[in-house]
Amino acid sequence: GCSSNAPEQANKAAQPGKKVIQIACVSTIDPIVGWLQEGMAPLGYDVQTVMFDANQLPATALKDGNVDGLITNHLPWIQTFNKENNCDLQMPKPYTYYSRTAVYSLKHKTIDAIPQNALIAVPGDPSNMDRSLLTLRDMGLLTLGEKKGNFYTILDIKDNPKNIKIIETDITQTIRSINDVDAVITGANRVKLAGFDPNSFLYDDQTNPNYPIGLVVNAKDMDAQWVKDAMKVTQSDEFRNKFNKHFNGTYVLYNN
Amino acid sequence: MFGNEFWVELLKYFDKIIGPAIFSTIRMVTATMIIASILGFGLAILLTLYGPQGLRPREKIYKVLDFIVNSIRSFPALILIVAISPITRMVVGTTIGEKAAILPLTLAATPFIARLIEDSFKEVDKQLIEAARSFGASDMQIIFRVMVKEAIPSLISITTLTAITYLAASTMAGAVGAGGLGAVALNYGYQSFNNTILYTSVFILFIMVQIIQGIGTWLYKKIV
Amino acid sequence: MFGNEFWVELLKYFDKIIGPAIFSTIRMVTATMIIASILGFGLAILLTLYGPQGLRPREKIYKVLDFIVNSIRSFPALILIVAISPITRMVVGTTIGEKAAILPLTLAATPFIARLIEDSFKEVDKQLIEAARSFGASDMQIIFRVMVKEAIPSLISITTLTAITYLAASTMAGAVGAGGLGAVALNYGYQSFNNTILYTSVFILFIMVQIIQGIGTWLYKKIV
Amino acid sequence: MWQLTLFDDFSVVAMFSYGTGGENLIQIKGLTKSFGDSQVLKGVDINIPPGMIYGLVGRSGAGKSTLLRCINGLETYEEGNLLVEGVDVKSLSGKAARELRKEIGMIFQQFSLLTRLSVYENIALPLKCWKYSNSYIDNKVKELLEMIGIPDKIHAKPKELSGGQKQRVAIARALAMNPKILLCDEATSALDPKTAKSITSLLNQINQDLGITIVVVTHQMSVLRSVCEEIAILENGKLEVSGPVEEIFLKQPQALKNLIGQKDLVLLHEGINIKILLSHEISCQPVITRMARELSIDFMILGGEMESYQKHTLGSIIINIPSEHFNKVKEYFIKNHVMWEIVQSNEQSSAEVDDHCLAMNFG
Amino acid sequence: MWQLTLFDDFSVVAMFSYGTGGENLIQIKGLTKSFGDSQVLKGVDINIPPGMIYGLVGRSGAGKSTLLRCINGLETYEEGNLLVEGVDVKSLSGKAARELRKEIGMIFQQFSLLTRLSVYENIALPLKCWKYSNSYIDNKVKELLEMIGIPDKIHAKPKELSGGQKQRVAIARALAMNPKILLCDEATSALDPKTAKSITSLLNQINQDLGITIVVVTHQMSVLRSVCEEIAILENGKLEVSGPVEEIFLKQPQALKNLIGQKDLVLLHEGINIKILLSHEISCQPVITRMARELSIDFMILGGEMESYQKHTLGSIIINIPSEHFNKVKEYFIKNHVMWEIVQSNEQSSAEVDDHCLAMNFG
Ligand SMILES: Nc1ncnc2c1ncn2[C@@H]1O[C@H](COP(=O)(O)OP(=O)(O)OP(=O)(O)O)[C@@H](O)[C@H]1O
Ligand SMILES: Nc1ncnc2c1ncn2[C@@H]1O[C@H](COP(=O)(O)OP(=O)(O)OP(=O)(O)O)[C@@H](O)[C@H]1O
Ligand code: MET
Ligand SMILES: [Mg+2]
Ligand SMILES: [Mg+2]
Repeated sequence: GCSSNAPEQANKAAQPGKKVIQIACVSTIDPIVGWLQEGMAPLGYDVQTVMFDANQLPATALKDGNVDGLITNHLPWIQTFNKENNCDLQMPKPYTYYSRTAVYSLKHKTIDAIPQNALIAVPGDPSNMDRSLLTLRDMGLLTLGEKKGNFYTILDIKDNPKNIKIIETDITQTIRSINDVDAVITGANRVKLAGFDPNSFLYDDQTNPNYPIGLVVNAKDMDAQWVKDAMKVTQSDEFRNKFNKHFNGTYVLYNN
Repeated sequence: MFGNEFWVELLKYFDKIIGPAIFSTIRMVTATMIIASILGFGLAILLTLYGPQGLRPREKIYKVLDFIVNSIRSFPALILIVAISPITRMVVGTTIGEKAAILPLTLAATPFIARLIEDSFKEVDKQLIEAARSFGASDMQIIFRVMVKEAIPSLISITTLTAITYLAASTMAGAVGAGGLGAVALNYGYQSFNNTILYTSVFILFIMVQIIQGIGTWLYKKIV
Repeated sequence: MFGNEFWVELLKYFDKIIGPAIFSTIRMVTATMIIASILGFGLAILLTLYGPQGLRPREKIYKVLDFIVNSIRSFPALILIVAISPITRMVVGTTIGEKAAILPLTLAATPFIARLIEDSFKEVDKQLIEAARSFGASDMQIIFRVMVKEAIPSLISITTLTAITYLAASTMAGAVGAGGLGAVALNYGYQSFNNTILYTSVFILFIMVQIIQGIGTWLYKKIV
Repeated sequence: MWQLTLFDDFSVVAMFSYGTGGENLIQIKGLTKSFGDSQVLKGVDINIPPGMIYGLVGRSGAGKSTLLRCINGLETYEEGNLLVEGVDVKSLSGKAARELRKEIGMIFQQFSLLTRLSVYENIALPLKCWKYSNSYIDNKVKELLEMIGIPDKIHAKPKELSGGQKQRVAIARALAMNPKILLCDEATSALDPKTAKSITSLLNQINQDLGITIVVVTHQMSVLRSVCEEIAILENGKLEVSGPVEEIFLKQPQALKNLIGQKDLVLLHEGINIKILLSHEISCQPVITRMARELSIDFMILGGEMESYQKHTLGSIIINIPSEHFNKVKEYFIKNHVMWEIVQSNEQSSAEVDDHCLAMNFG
Repeated sequence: MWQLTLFDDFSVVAMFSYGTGGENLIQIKGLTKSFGDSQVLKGVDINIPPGMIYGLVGRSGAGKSTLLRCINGLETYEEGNLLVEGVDVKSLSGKAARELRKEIGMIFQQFSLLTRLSVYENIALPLKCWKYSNSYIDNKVKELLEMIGIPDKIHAKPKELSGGQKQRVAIARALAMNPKILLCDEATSALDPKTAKSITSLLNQINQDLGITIVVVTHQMSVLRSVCEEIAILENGKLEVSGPVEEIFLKQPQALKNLIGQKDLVLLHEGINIKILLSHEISCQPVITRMARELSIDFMILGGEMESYQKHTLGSIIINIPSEHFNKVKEYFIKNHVMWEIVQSNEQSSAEVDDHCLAMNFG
């Protein structure tokens, strides 16, 4: 677990004048790390991006001290990860943003129009699956039973009056399935990248703000100077302007 | 060691998730292997006919085929899926689900098999080909009645190897909502921090690998 | 057709992202191929020695080796990465980056190569092995001086095939933050809906495949 | 050493009988063939009329196999013509080449059996390729298996066969299509004398029954003598001699001597060693005893060869006469039209010679 | 047809001379070997003293190759013993087996050359395996290449060689290690007579110079006669006859006749055909002419065989005498201790017979 690596990592963090900061991320978040890098450079930091595919390996790398921080996963997932791996990754406040997830359809204009036996594509990874199921519940399309594990799964579906068929796809693939399904549930940013209008959604997930995303570090680094400096950068106007201009509402900054 | 609850949960997963995934995997790998073997074999025949040391060398045709084979082989799996999605939609009517997964899997497996078969045909003793020519066998007869026959052990090995490779590769079918054991292992196992599912799926994959290898070895022994 | 802007953008990406990815890919595939070839060759020797029709049949040893090979081959790539991450950490000191990617790539490629080499060794004319025995060659000499020599064209084909397969498979290095062309194509191209990057990366991969195949074909022709 | 007139005679005969060849089945003219830099066939001329059994001999590496392979178009050539049934083999391709080859059976020097097919399947292969009915194939293959004497090996794979058995399967395969022309590249080299004899008499028989033309490459002089009507001797890619087999064996041109080498005869140092050629006329008379009685001298028969050719028995005999009788003997020979020559003991034989008898010889 | 006493005599001789064998290099006793259900060797006993050239003959499929392969342990056997230098081959394994094989060179019937290696590399292979120095290897290989007469093919691949050239490379490879025992499985079958002769005299020479023991499997009787001291005839996996080569050829046991088949002699229908065996004593005298003159009769010499063996020349001769003189001739034979037998024309020869002369025969 992380404990065995702790001393080594502590040494690393304690080094005075440490300038190189490695931040893990995935492709969609790469620009954010870029702005962080630009913002921190004048403060004497060399922020480096370590790009991962989407899965839990960035978090593993962080817990093992192979990177200094990550910006990828939302807070609830990080908490689950901590629980499962018996470690302590933390997201210092203020949180940076949340990703808007919504339901998109090219075929149907309203929720009611979703027909019997509809196909709905969702990202297949458990965290997004969990969120999607909750969204579908909130839309009134199905009801869920009791959550048994960390995440809701299709096994937890209780009533499914429209007999909706959930298609589990790779998160990168979800939006690309839109022509072949009745609706997709996916991040607005990916919708924008795919060339669709991210704001013409069928249903907007109300719980989006419950999934904050921001810099995640090991607990023992919470007080490190570089973390404090990083937080300052993420709150700077320059950062926020670039952010809003780029994501245009698909990622939403918290207004703390 | 494992409580009652464990078994109930596993059973439920088995019934709803792992069970269907097994069949889905079997269907996809079987379909991929059948189609890719046929196409790969056909492609291998063309490569063998027109190759520089082939039965009927035609540099231009060979170069085109070679180019196609190499092109397909240079795509990372997921990108191949995307790249051919217009074709996928044309052929199977959708870009998601098992059927849509079979096309890119087949497309990836075909040049792989074709190259392996071409390589094994190249190893057939030239004297036997000459002997067949001496009694007037046509190029096709030389391929089917001499090269195929002589290369049968190789062909069995190739099929075994490819089946195992694409059993593992069928994981990528999960990307287009086709399910399968690989996707279950990833999503319900690894990413859900559920080791039971993870190990169960991998174990079943392992059993499948063993079965494929077992059949391959048995056939090989029987024939050689 | 392509405006000035396009080239400026491409140049930027090339400098910062694609360029380093090319070298990263070359380093990873080269390292993987070197290590996996050596290990796979060693494994193939053991399989050839102890196999049921081998030089010195030992059922039990063969079964164990066969089991290991099959086990490794039954893992989906990502799960293999995770499963061996403790070993990866032990060996290379980290679980991320190029070095950490080489280990699982190597581990996947090793049994793949081993099987292919084993299969090609099996095809070596038994009479030649007997001839070597007749002048007192040891089992190792039979492998190195007869089987390897006779199978050289096959070995070249196998190496070519594996290099191309694992060039494409090196995409999975992206999972551990190791970069490489596949990851760039996936992350900066595909996921970011940036077709310039996507096609450029795939094109470079294609060029690399062509180069590998070209070298393989050239060597094959030279030797046969 | 040969009487010159005799030898010249022979060349003339050869020129006249084989120089034309309008109705020859196989006509080879000025054929050259190279592998890389080395010219393997250097302008070969051969004509083989239909229905003939033609022998092709020469030392190892002379180009015999290459020439055979040119005949059915397995090998191309650079210059010259090679007509089979009047058609240039080189010009044929695709279907036409296949149709030609259908008519030409070939027994390969290295057998070339398919390793994964059983004996049955190997023999059936040409028939299958030409789409004969299964029942025909079955009968034919079984008949051929009987003929080559290994019906019990019907389902064996080549690796389970002995060398000679493999060769017999190769022979059966070549005969399966009832070819019009049969090319045999050392078809009996791996066979014991009796089996070889049964194969050669089979060749003789199908030649007579079906009139097929056979080209035989062999190193076994007995095969040559017992099946071939005419032979050609290749030396280093050049045709040195060709003509009727008996004539060539009788007259022993240098090319033949190069091929066979010196017979290890233990000649006597005393007296004169004389070789008598047993031509047609001579060989029906008791020449030896008659001469002995007429001239009232004894002489030793040192050795000889008497071989059955396809139609005749011919040979030579070497006798040793006391020097003082040489003139008498010579006169006798001339009077009786006997061909003869003096044999000098050239190479000293390495054989040890017994004490009590200087040489072991014919009575 | 043979006089019984003679034949029995021979068997006794065979038993006595080869039944013991204390200092035999190769001792085979009751060897049996099966492939699946079929027993290929059925209790074979052979003893080969050191320094001997031993011939192994038999019809195709008799088990000769299998027996050879048992000798150097390439094939195991079920029952019996096979001792080489007193050690049971079967009991050896690993290093010991390899050391034994190092001493035993083998020329394979199918050559078994490595297809990817050049001629040079093929010949050098055994030496490389036994880690000889490069300069030694280089000299040795070049020397062997000279010997087999293809120094120009040094870098050729086997597929660029003619059949005979391949066989010569196989011979060179077997000789590369200077083996103590050489097993030759039809080592000259693909060679022209002259090359074959040079190989056999080479075998003779190394046998004499180095005292190596050679086991020769061959179908060429001339090879057998010119190199072997003793031979064994295998028939269907059983050892039928063994003994000194001259004795066996002189006495022609049934097994030999089965192997060689009937010589196609054109016997005369009139008169009596008699075969005279030319033993040691007889063959140094002018028997034929002396008899003709003494008995004042003419007779035809129909044919005969006179062959050089390793050390002697032996043979037989067939004559035709008028029936009325038979008794006279018989008496003459008895008086002069000549071995003889009457030859019946058994199989009708298919050869066509000329009009003007009933049969072509020796003078
Ligand atoms: N593919 C090849 N490449 C180069 N040289 C070749 C090739 N095939 C044959 N040769 C050479 O051509 C010559 C004639 O070969 P060929 O096989 O015709 O001889 P051959 O008369 O059949 O001899 P043998 O009696 O030994 O079988 C030989 O010197 C041989 O080395
Ligand atoms: N691997 C095998 N499996 C089954 N039968 C075999 C095998 N090898 C040889 N035989 C059989 O054993 C018998 C003896 O074979 P062997 O090769 O010893 O004959 P041979 O005397 O050398 O004949 P040839 O003169 O034709 O080479 C043959 O009938 C052959 O079919
Ligand atoms: N795990 C797989 C194998 O070793 C890798 C497949 S890459 C197409 O066969
Ligand atoms: Mg030849
Ligand atoms: Mg044999």
